[in-house]
Parts: sequence; C-alpha cells; structure tokens
Amino acid sequence: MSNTAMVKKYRNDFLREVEEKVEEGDWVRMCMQCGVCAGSCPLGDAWEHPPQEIFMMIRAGKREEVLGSDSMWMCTSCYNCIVRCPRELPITHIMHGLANYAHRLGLAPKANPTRRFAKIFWDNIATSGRVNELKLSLGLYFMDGFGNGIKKALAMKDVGLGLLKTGRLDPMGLFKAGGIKDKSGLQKALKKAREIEDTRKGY
Amino acid sequence: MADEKKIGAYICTGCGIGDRLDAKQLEMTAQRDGKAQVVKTHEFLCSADGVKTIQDDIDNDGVNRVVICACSRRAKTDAFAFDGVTLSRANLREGVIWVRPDSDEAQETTQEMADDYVRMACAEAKYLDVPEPNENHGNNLRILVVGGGITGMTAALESARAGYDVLLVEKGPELGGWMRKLHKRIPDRAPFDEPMDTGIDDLVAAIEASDKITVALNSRIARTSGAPGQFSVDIATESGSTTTENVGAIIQATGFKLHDPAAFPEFGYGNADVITSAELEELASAADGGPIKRPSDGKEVKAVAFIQDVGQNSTEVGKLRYDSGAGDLVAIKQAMYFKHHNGDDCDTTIIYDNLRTPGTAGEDFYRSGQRKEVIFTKGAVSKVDAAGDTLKVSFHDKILDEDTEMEADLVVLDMGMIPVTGPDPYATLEIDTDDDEAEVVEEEEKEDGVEAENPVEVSVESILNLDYRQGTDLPQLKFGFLDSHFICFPYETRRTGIYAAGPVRRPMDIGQAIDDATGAALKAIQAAENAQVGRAAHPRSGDLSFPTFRKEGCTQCKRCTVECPFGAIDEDEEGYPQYNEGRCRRCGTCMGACPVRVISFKNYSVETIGQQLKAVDIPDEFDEKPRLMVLACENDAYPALDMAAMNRIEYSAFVRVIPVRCLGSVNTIWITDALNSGYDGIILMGCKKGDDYQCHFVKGSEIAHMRMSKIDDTLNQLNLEKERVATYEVEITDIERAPKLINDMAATIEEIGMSPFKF
Amino acid sequence: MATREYSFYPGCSSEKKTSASNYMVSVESMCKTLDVKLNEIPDWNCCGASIGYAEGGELPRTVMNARNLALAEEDSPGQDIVATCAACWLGTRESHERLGKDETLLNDTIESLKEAGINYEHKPEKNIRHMAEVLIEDIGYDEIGSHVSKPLEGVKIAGYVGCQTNRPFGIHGESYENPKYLDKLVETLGADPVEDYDQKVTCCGGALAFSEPEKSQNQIKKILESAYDFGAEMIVTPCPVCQMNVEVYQDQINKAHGTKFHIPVTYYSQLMTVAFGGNAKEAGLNGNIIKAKKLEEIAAK
Amino acid sequence: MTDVVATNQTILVVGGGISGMTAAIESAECGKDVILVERNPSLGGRVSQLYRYFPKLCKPSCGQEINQRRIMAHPRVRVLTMTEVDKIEGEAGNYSVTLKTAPRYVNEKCTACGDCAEAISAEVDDPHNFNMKKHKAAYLPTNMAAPQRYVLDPSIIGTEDAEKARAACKYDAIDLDMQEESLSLNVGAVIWATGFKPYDAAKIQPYGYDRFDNVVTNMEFERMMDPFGPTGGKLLRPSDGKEAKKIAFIQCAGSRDRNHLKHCSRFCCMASLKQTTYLTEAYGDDDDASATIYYIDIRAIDRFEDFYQKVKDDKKVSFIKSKVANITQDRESKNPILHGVNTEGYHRYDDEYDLVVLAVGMDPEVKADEIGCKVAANTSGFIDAHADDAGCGIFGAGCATDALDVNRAVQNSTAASLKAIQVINKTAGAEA
Repeated sequence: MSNTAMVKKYRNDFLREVEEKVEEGDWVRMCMQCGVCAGSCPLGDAWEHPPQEIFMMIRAGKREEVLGSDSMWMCTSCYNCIVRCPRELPITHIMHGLANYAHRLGLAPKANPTRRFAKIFWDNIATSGRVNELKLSLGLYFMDGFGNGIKKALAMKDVGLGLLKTGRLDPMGLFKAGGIKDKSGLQKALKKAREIEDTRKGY
Repeated sequence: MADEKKIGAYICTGCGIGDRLDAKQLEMTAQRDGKAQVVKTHEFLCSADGVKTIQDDIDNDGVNRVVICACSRRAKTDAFAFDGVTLSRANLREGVIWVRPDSDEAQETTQEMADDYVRMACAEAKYLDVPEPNENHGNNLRILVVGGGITGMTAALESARAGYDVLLVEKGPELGGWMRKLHKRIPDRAPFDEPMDTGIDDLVAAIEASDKITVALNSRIARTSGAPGQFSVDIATESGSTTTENVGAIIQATGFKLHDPAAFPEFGYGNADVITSAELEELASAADGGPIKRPSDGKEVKAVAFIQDVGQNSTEVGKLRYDSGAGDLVAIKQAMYFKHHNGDDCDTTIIYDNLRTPGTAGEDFYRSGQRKEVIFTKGAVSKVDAAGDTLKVSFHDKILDEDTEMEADLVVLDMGMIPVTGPDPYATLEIDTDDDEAEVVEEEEKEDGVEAENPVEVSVESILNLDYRQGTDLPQLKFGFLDSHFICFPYETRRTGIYAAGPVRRPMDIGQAIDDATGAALKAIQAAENAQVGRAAHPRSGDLSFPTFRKEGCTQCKRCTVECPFGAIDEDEEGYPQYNEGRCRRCGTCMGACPVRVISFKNYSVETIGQQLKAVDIPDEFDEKPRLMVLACENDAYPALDMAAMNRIEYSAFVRVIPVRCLGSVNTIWITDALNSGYDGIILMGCKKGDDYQCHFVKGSEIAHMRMSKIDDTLNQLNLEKERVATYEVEITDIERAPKLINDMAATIEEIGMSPFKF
Repeated sequence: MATREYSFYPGCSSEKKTSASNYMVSVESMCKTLDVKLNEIPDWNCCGASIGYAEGGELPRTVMNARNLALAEEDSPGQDIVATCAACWLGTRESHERLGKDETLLNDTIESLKEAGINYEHKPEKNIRHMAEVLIEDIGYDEIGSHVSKPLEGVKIAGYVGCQTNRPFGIHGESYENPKYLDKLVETLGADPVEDYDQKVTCCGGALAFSEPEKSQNQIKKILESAYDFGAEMIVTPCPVCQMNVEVYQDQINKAHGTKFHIPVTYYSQLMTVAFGGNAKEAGLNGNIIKAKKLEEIAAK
Repeated sequence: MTDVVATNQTILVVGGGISGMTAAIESAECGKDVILVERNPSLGGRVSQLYRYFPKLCKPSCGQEINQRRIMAHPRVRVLTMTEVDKIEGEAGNYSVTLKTAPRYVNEKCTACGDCAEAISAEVDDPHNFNMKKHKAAYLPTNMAAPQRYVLDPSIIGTEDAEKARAACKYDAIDLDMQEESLSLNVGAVIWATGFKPYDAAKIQPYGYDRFDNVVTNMEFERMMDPFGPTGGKLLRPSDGKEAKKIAFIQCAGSRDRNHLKHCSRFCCMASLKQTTYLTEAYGDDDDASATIYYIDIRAIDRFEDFYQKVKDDKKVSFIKSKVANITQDRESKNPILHGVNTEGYHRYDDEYDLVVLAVGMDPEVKADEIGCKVAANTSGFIDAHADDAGCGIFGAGCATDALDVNRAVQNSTAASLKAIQVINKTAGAEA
C-alpha cells in the first residue's frame, strides 16, 4: 500500500486497509459511535480527533487525515477506553496500531515528540535487550539538536539529580555495556520478525 | 325467591367500627330507615362464622338483598361473595371511621355519616335485581380473520390450533401479503445474526391443510352486522357473488401500505436505481442466489446506500409523525443480502439518525451487521442525484459534523408504514355542547382522508362495512392506527368482539405481528366464548347485567345511540334504540345520556343511585351541617379515596360518596335531584379525558364533563351558585388530592353558605 | 506453609541503579518474610513497554515477550510468571493471550525466535501475574497481617493504583474504577487508608511524561491534589512508572503551578517490609527522593 | 394449601406482575383454570413501582386495580403469593410442579386493619421502595396490595415484636408457627412471566452508583415521585435532601454494553423521556429546572416517536449524543460531574448536576436456562420463544422473553395465554 492510496468516501476501501494492516484493525467496524472512549482518555483535551471520531473517519475514507493525525500519539496506554468500551474494542491497541502504521508509512507527523521518543526507546531496547534509562533520556532531550538538548536536560537536572542521589540512575550508564547477554540472538529474532511483518503488511 | 325482596343488613363491629360507632344506632337505622327485614350485628363479619350467618339467612330465611355494613366494596371481596343475591356495601371502615378523627367532637358527625351509608346501602338494595344473562346472545365460536398477510394467517392458524373454526378473508388472489414479497426476514431466534427464510410456503400449506380454516380469496367484507357470538358477515367476491357467513368474533389484520416515495423528490425516486426497501426485496429474490443487479443497466451492485426514515419522524406536512419501527433492522437485513450475494467487497452504508434496533434480537442483529462490515453513519440526507454512471448521496455527517457526499450504485429508501384501515367513525363526530337538545353532527366519511394531525392520505375505503349506527369501521387513535391507547389493555378496541392485529394497530415487523396476531386471536376467542354465556368483556368482564329501555317512555332523541362509546346501540326503523347487548361494555353511558331516564340495568339504574342520594338524611339549614355528594368513578377515584382512608387521611364528615361504573353513567337528574333535595355541594370524580384519556370506557368521562358543562343552567334556574357543582379528573393515585377536593368543597360551602333547598 | 515459588520477571526499571531499584530491594525483603522464592528468568529482556509500539510492530513486540516466556519455562517449568512492574506484566500477559488466539502470530513468533535459537512452545495454561495478585490471591490479607510486627499506626496513606496494574486485567474481583485492594492492604499493615481518595486510578501520563511533560504533569497534579485534599500523608503504589512520575515531578509542578507538593510516594512492598520489621535499607527507603519520614521513624523503632 | 386443585387442564402462571396477571386473567376469561404464583406478598410486580407510564403519563395502579379486581373475583383463578416454583418436570400437557410457599405469618382472617403494625416498633427495609425507605416489620406491602393482607417480616419472628403483633390482632390472623410449605401439582401448561430486575447499577463502576449519593437509578427516580415513596413525592437529593432541579439522565446504563447487558433494554429511552416530564410536574415553569439526556440512540420506537418530539419541544430538556465516560463528584457540593464527549461534532464536557439518573436496563429476573424442561435461552438469558421447542408447554410471557415495554409485554402475555390454551385444549381433545 503506497502513501497515496485512493479511497472513496464512505466506501470500505480505507476500512479494509486498516483491517488488514493495522493491529486489531478489524475491530474498527464494530464501533457504534457512543464516544465513551473519547471521554475516557486522560489526555483527551490533546486529541484533535478522539478514537471514536477516528473510527468514523476511517469509515468515511479520510485516510490522510487519520494517518497524518497526531491524535493517536496522545495515547498514554491507560486502558480506560478498553475497559469502558461497550463493544469491547481494544481501542488502546488500535491507536497503537494506527500510530505504528502511520509511522511505518511515513505519514505520521514528523515532529511529534512521542513518535520520536518511541523510536528512540525501541532502538534502545532492540539493541541491548533492556532499557538504558540514561541513554534513553539523553536521546530524548537531544533529539532536537544539541542546544535544545542542553536546555531540556538542564530543565530536568533536578529530577536526574534526585534519582542520582537515591541510587536510581546510573551516571556511568552511557559507558556501560548493559543489556542482556544474548544481544545478538535477540537482534536476529527481531530482524526476522520485522522482515515477516514487512512482508505481511507490504511496507 | 325473586318475587319478594328481602333485605338483610349485616353490621360488622370489627376493625374498630364497633368502638367508633354506635352499632345499635346503625341497626336501628337499617331497620327503621333502611327497611331491612333482617338486621344483625357481628363482631367479625368476614370471618367464616360471620359469612355463615349471612349464608344461613340467604338459605333459610329468604334474604336476597344483602347489605354488608363493614369495609369498602374493594375489601374482603372473597369473603363477601354470595350467589343468587344482590350485594350492597355500606363503607363504614374506609368510608367513615378511617377518614374521621377519633374525637368526642367528631363523634356525632361521624355517626351521622355511618347512618347515612347504611341508609344508602339499604336504599340501593331495594332497587337492585340479580342480573341474569342476556338471552339474546349468539353461540357462534367461529373466528373471522380479515386479511391474509402474516398477521391474518397467524391469527387464523393460532385460532385453529386452539380448536376454533376460522374464516380467513383475503382481498387478493393469494395468501401471504407483504411477506410473500420478502426475500428473507429478520431473524426471530438466537443468535439473531442472519436473515432467515420467511417460511411463507409452509405457513400457507399449514393453512390449506387445516380442516378448521376456510379461506376466501379475492373477497371483501361487504357488510358486517350483529354482535360477538352472532356476527353476520357478507363476503363479496371479485366476481360479484356474495355469501353470508356467521362468526363469533372478528380480527382485522389488514396490514399496511408503504408511504409514497415519490412524495419526496429530493431522494431521487424515479431514477431506476433509487428504490424502496420493498422493491429491494423483489430485486433480491429476482437475483435468485446470484448477485443483485441494479435496475437501470443490470450492472452488479458494488455500493449501496440505505437512507433511513424517509418521510418519517417528522411534523412536517406530508411526512409521518412516526417511524416504521423495524426500518433499521430491515436495512441491516438487506445490507446482508448484498454481503451474501454480491460479496464482502460490496459496500453497504446505512445512513440513520437514531438507530433503532431494540431488544436482544435488535442489538445482536446490529452487531452482526457490523461484523459483516455494514457501515453505519449518523447523518441526514439532503439529496440524491444521478452522477454519471452512479448516484450521489449528499448528506450531513452528524458525527464528523460536515456536509459530505458519497457515491452508490443503488440507493434504498426506508419508507414508512401507513395502516390500511377504514374511515374513522369519529373523525367528525361531535357532540354539540351549546344546545340542550344535544344535537349531533352526523358523522361523515372523510372526503379527502386528511386529518389535521396526520396530513398523510389514508385509505378511506371501508374494510368491515359495519352496519353500526356509529360508522363502518373500527375507531382510530392516532395517525390512522386502530390502537386503543390502553397501555395495560392494548387489545381493547371500541367495537366489542372485533380486534385489530398487526400494523393496523401500530407499525410493526413480522416478529411482532406474529405475537400480536396470536394475542388478538386469544381475545377474539375469548369474546366469542363470553358472548356464548352472555358475559361482558373487559373491563367489566364477567358482568351479566345489560341495559334495557322502557320503550313507552323513549322520545327517540338518539342520545344513547350517539354517545355509546362502543357503538353498541343502533336505531330500529322507528327510530327507537336497538341494543346489541353483546357489543355493550356495561359502562352505563347510555343510562347517563337518557334525558327521560328509561334506560337501566338490573343492578345499576337511575334508581339505584338516585335512591341512595335521596336516602341521605339532610339536616335543616340551621344545623350548619352541609351535605356534599361525591359521585366517584369506581375504577380510579373510589379506590383513591379508599387508599386515602388506609393512610388515615381525613376528609369532611359532611360528604357522602357514591361509586359509579363510569362518570359517563351519571345522569344529570341525579344532580338536579340532589340540588333540589338540599345538597350543598356536588363533586364528580372521573378519569382523565382527551387524547391521553384514561377512562376505561374511553369516552365516558369526557361525555360526563360535557354534560356537566351545561349544569350551570340548572344552577341558574335554581338560583344557586355555580361553585356548588364541580367535576374533576381524578387519578387513582390522587390519594391526597381526592380528599382535598372534598375538603375544598366543604370550605367553599362554608363560604357561600348552605343550600336554601333544605326541607 | 511451604515456600511459594515463582518464575520472576523483574523488568528493566528494577535493575541496580535504575528508577525502581529500591522497589526491587523492598520486594526482596518482603518476599523473604513471606517465604516466597522468586526465580529470576535468566537473561530476560524488555517487554517492549507500552511505548514500544511505534517502531516495533506487533510481531517484534510479541517476539520479545515470547522470548521471556520461553526462557521462563525452560528455567522454571510450570511455574507462574510474576512481574513487579505493571508494564512488564501487561506486555507479557497480552502477548501470551494473543499467541493463544492468533495462529499466524504464533507461527511468525516461533519462526522469529528460532533465529535466537529459542524454541517457543505455547503453554496456554501459563499464568502471568502481578506481584499484587500473588499477595492477595495466593497469600491473602490474613497471612500478610500475621507477619506485621510494627503496625504502621497513624499513617494516612492514599492508595494510588494507577492504570496498568488495574486495566485491562486488574486484580480479580476489583473494580477498574475503584479498586480497594491497596486500601485493604494498608489497613492490614495497621495504617489508615484514605478510602475516599478519588484519583486512585487516574493516569499519570505513563511514558508520555517524557514526551509530553506538560500534559502528564497536569495529570500528576490531579493525583497529588486529591491526596492532599483527603488528608493523605503518603501515597502508595504498585507501579514503578507511577511511583516515579508522581514522585519526581513534584518540584517541577510546584514551580509551574505555585503549589507546594511534597509527599512521599512509596511502594506497597516498602510498607510491608517496614511493617514486617525490616529496617529502612531493607525497605529501600533510601531510594525515595521525597523521604517517607513516617516510615523511616517506624523502621527505626 | 392442600385445597389447591390442579389438573392437566390447569395453566400455571409464574409471576404476578402485569404479564403474569394478564396471562392469568386472559386465560381464565377463556374458561381455563389458572394457578397464579407470585414470589412477593402482593401481586403487582415491577409496574407497581412505577409512578407513571409512557406515553400517556397515566398511573400504573389504574390498570392494576382492574386486573386485580378481575383476578380476585374470578372463580377460575387461584392466586398463591409468597410462592415460587421449586421444580418443574414433565412435558406439554403433563407437568409436575413443586411450589414452595414462604410463611407470611398472617392468615386469611386478616382484615388489613393495621393493628399489628401499630403495635410493633421494628422497622425493616422496604424493597418496594428499593430500600430507600423503611416500613414496619408488620406491613401491608403497598396501598394497592392484593391480597389485601398484612405480612410479618421473618426477621421479627421469635422476637417480642412478633408476640406484640399477635397480641394486637383481634382476629386470630397472626400465626407465628407458619412454616415454609411445599406443594406438588399437576398442570397442563405453564406460562413463565417472571419479568425483569433492574440491572445492578453498582456494577457500572464508572458511574459510581455505589460511591456517589446523588446518582440514582431510573426505578428509584420513579419511587421518588410517589407521594408515598421515600421522598414524599419530591425530587430530593439523597445527599442533602435538597430539591434536585438540574438533572441528567444517562441512557444505556448497562444496556448495549458487552461489559454488562449486551442487549438494548428498549424501554429506558422512553422512560427517561417520560421522566423529564416529572420536572415540569415538580417545578412547573421554573427556569432553574432542566433535564439533559445523554444517549447513543434515542429509541422512541414507531408510534412513540411523537412523544419524543413533544419532549424535544420542551425547552427544559436537552439532548447530548454521548455515552458518558464517567462520573466524579464535587467534593463539597456532592454534585455529580459527568465527563465525556458529545459526539455530534466533537465537544468535550464536564457537566455538573444536582442529580444523575441512570437509565438502567433489564436483566431477566430468572435466567431462562435455569427454568428447566428444555426452556431455551436467547443470547441475553431471556426465554427464546422461537427456539426449536416443539412439544414444549412452557411459554414465556412479557419481560421473561425480552426487554419489553408494558404495552408489548401485555401483548406478548396475551399471546402466551393462547399458546397455553392450545396445549390444554389439545390435551383435553386427546383425552375426550
């Protein structure tokens, strides 16, 4: 599926695409537009389009607006929507799935901080098998360049200091190997998984 | 035994009656004023011993007019039930001691109250007779079903299965109605996920196989006369022949027609690819298992838009105020046709406003539709246009809040159901309220079938051709439907022994129609069975009494024939009322209507009430003891006063309450007599009238209110204040209000003074 | 009572010198008292956490969790897996469930893991549990209570359950909106639960505390405010992310909103360790940035 | 109880609510013998807890009065209250039924004079008022009680109060030695009309029914309007007894929800529309009174649509298309605050009210698969009337078969009555 797939309004083209490509996407059709998910989201104010509206947009064929939206990136994975949904839609997962799909297609908003953080996070764990919190934080702070990074890091220095003082942050984290023993095995498994997924979803 | 009336009055001193009242005094009153031949006091009258005392007197002493001076007529009904005698109840408990304070100063008036109730009960007893079943009843138990659609067929089969003979009349050449045109039907059993076969062929085969069902095709009802148990029906065939059949009860199951899609040009009907949901059924059947093709060019349909509630749920002229109830389920079912026949890649979009898929079945089916990828869009369609090879549906998406459009190969319009009913007999019937003569504007058949509240054209051709004085067909409630608007008693039409079933009653789908038809069959069977023994139907079911009139006194004024809420009375050739007792519901509205008071029941008459109000002791003007009379509907107002008593809510000791069958049975002579004999105030308590009437006799309360609106003339003539007579709508739950109305009247009398008519 | 044994998935944040290392310290102390033996999964890897989705798709995430499942089974066959971190628990359990439901996913996972020389065999009966479940369902309040030697008398504690310990799985019999088990536990330990605390399941922002700090801190502010409003002196939580977010941003929130939040946020295992008679170190109290003074006092008694 | 006569020509009707009463009296008025059993001490069922019916806004006791009068006076109907079906076996035309009757401690000599209630002091929860009110432990179940006979709450048996009650009765109507009785009968057909119970609102955790005083159910709201109900007919907030003027109605509270009742309960939309009129009844044109209905779809089905139109025209009433996400409570005022999103467009709200009414749905009182005798259950536990049940002589009626409004329940019960009569007549025909 290319980035410019043609979709007709209120036809099932985009819905089918979502069903095929997006994690748990085949649940989208079951939404009855009650809006309980929209109201349950802790970061609701930050959603340009709440989940229920996204589901309607999918049905209406608004492909670019959905995949280009930063709404899904506001998901904190709190699972409120999932447990309240009267139709048992795994909304959290669908949001993750849509975000992943949009990201993989390159349609997700480039500047979205959560998207960028998520990428850093994954690269962090996929390489070493475990989270290196210092690398992760620094990676996050410096993702907008060195100057911004210093600024952000300074803003967060008290937090870091607190953690340092209580032995909850490793100042040597940057230089330590860390992670699991069988890094290469995990990396190979993840590479394979990625390959299979790419093939299945046609990325 | 019936030769001589022998009154036995039995005074109970239980439940505090003996403590609060002077029982000896009551005995004396019953004897002296009530002229009771046998008077006994018992400390626990409803006990086995008390009841035996009475029964012994009946058996051995010839007592045939039993007067129970104890609790309310609503209490201990199982104990005080005696065969072959009349029963009067002086309500000393709920009517007297429970509504009066237990104080020395109240004692005198409380006792007076009790004495009066004893007098009244004895007076009533004198004029009561034991009703015997009307001899003029038919014995026909055969059921006539009019209409051969799913409702009619079900009614016929279910009646037959209960062992009753059925005559099924269908105007068309075959049975089946709309159901025959359906490809599939909405599922009626778990798991409610797929359309199911209609089963029409099996149903028709079952009817044909039944030796109890006779089918008349190509036939209409040319004339219906008679009454439950003895209807005579002329069946006219298309070929012109007419046969007369006798039946015991009738079920009208004449179904519906679809609202005209051409009336809404914005939806593009006229374009071959814009069709109604009914037309889609035929299209789906025609596809014969293959893909459904669009009418214009035979191209396989790949995208369908369903537009819901076309011309429905609107107050706009030309639109229906209601919806067809099952329209959304139908759309889901039909969308599934496309998924089945045209493949999963055939897109189906249902544009709805409020999706109405109720109950277990509805919601399961909705989910099943979604699982099959039917798309649901909350929206309002503004237009359907041809757009090149396809159709363009313009609508407002209410969720995304934007005007938008979609393309479709086929557009399906959900049209509303219009009941196929005859002309409403009361469409123009009015009772003139200005003229003493109560002139009646003759009912007319509606010329154009247009009603103010329902500007949609309805059928005006008569279905039943009743030769009743009050019109040819069943009265309608709203929007042309034959519903009764009795929530608790949905089948009770205003023509005894004739029941409506299916979409003539309210819009409904097949599942409901089957249910409805089965219920209507029960009611029809019941009506015929009851007619056979001369018993009344709901709400006075079991009542054996019936109205008769004294011909020599009758002035042929026609009030009774016009006012009867049930069309039970016709006029004979000479213009005298002709009673069809089987059609009568025993409300007594005719009795109340009669200006010359010639109509009566054996156990309910102008005398049985009139004598009660006359039996009340009216103290003279200077005693400062006014007398108020309450005529209370026995179904609602009287129980309300009873319940007030149970809660010890007090009211004036000057009031005497008389229960009536219906306020419609109140003859204004009672009011005039009461005023003339010195009553200071009169209150009528009846049920709610009007569109949301609660009167169990439909029009009784309304008619009473109309009659009473003219009572001012009488008051004027007597030079009395108009505040002395009041008519109220009282609900059964007016437990606090009903006593208050009484007390308010007492206060009013105190203000305006005593009646000068005390002698 | 025989020793209870579980396969144990500690998770990244529990490692030494990481954000929840003190959690781990107290869990170990607590388990010692309760005679619970935790068999750490050898060479376990990250669960993918709730933020891993964007770059890692469903299959890679599942592969990560399946690796842990396979290693756990190999090391401690038949044992329930217990996690102390909500995200670890959720990620592992979710993956396990999906592997049971989706055959394609299962086969793809097996194929991928072969690359790492791991044979994944799906065990549908395998239970993946949170430590709180072990405490409540396996051990029970009564037994926990029996170990209390220093009741936490007079300490008013708000039970902040958070999201992922609570949804979508939660503790059996508890409500998603108003779980009561922390309150019951607090009560069992002799402290005063703040039962009316009305933000006990409010989201702290989770991983978005990093990427969307303002939005997350608004959430945290609500969580703190309510604790103050209902008179809590301390917050207790079962989740390392919750603990960290609610604790470490208090100063930043104070700066931004002019508030004066300064309330300790502890783990249930810290409360239990202290109540069981452990010292401050055993309870990992030195790891709290905002010192839980009342606990320290009791521990020092 | 030994005087109960039944044969394979008898129809057993289980449940004395409007459906059971209808089935019983309609059958009897066709000439059939009927035994009507009711678990509670009085007939009436759920409708007797309602203040008004939609769409006519009339009072349920009005029809109840007529039904009860017909039933009590009909020689072919035998009413057994405080009685439940313990076991049922057999087949169409021949069922063995075991009934269990709980002790009432008051026999048929009772005159309903009320002396026993007067004499005692113990009070117990009144289930007729959803325990929002207490009544004496010797009580007449309702103003409309049928039979009109007192009941002693079992909790006072063995206490001084029970003795006081007995001593106060002049008619030897109190029998403290009554025991549970068992009765075995043979009947030809059974009509199962056990109705519904309101869904347990406490299970809908986001709405905090169990945590917030000012969140009530639609059934409780009905009781509040009754002058003899817990608030004397006034709409008073449970938290502080102040008048509730700004009221929210939450539709599908439990219904259409896979976490709770997956079916649509059908009546609740109309019930809430009806209940908005209570505000006018209580407050007239007071501008402070308002009702807001939060809904997914307004299901004013077919002819009821015009009632919806009427309510829409009431300027006091507004509609928000939204399933409310959750409710919180203002700490000081105890006002419930509704959180959610209006999905027509996209508008977030945090709306504060005096009182919230949860339009809770219907759960079958008895699950169909617990009845026995191959009675089939549908996907929500109601009786599946159309399942392949050839030869079955047990017929569901009313809300035992689906979530129905009163009108449809009566219609359905009338139909069930004919189904039972068919079995009876067939049995009679076979024996003749």
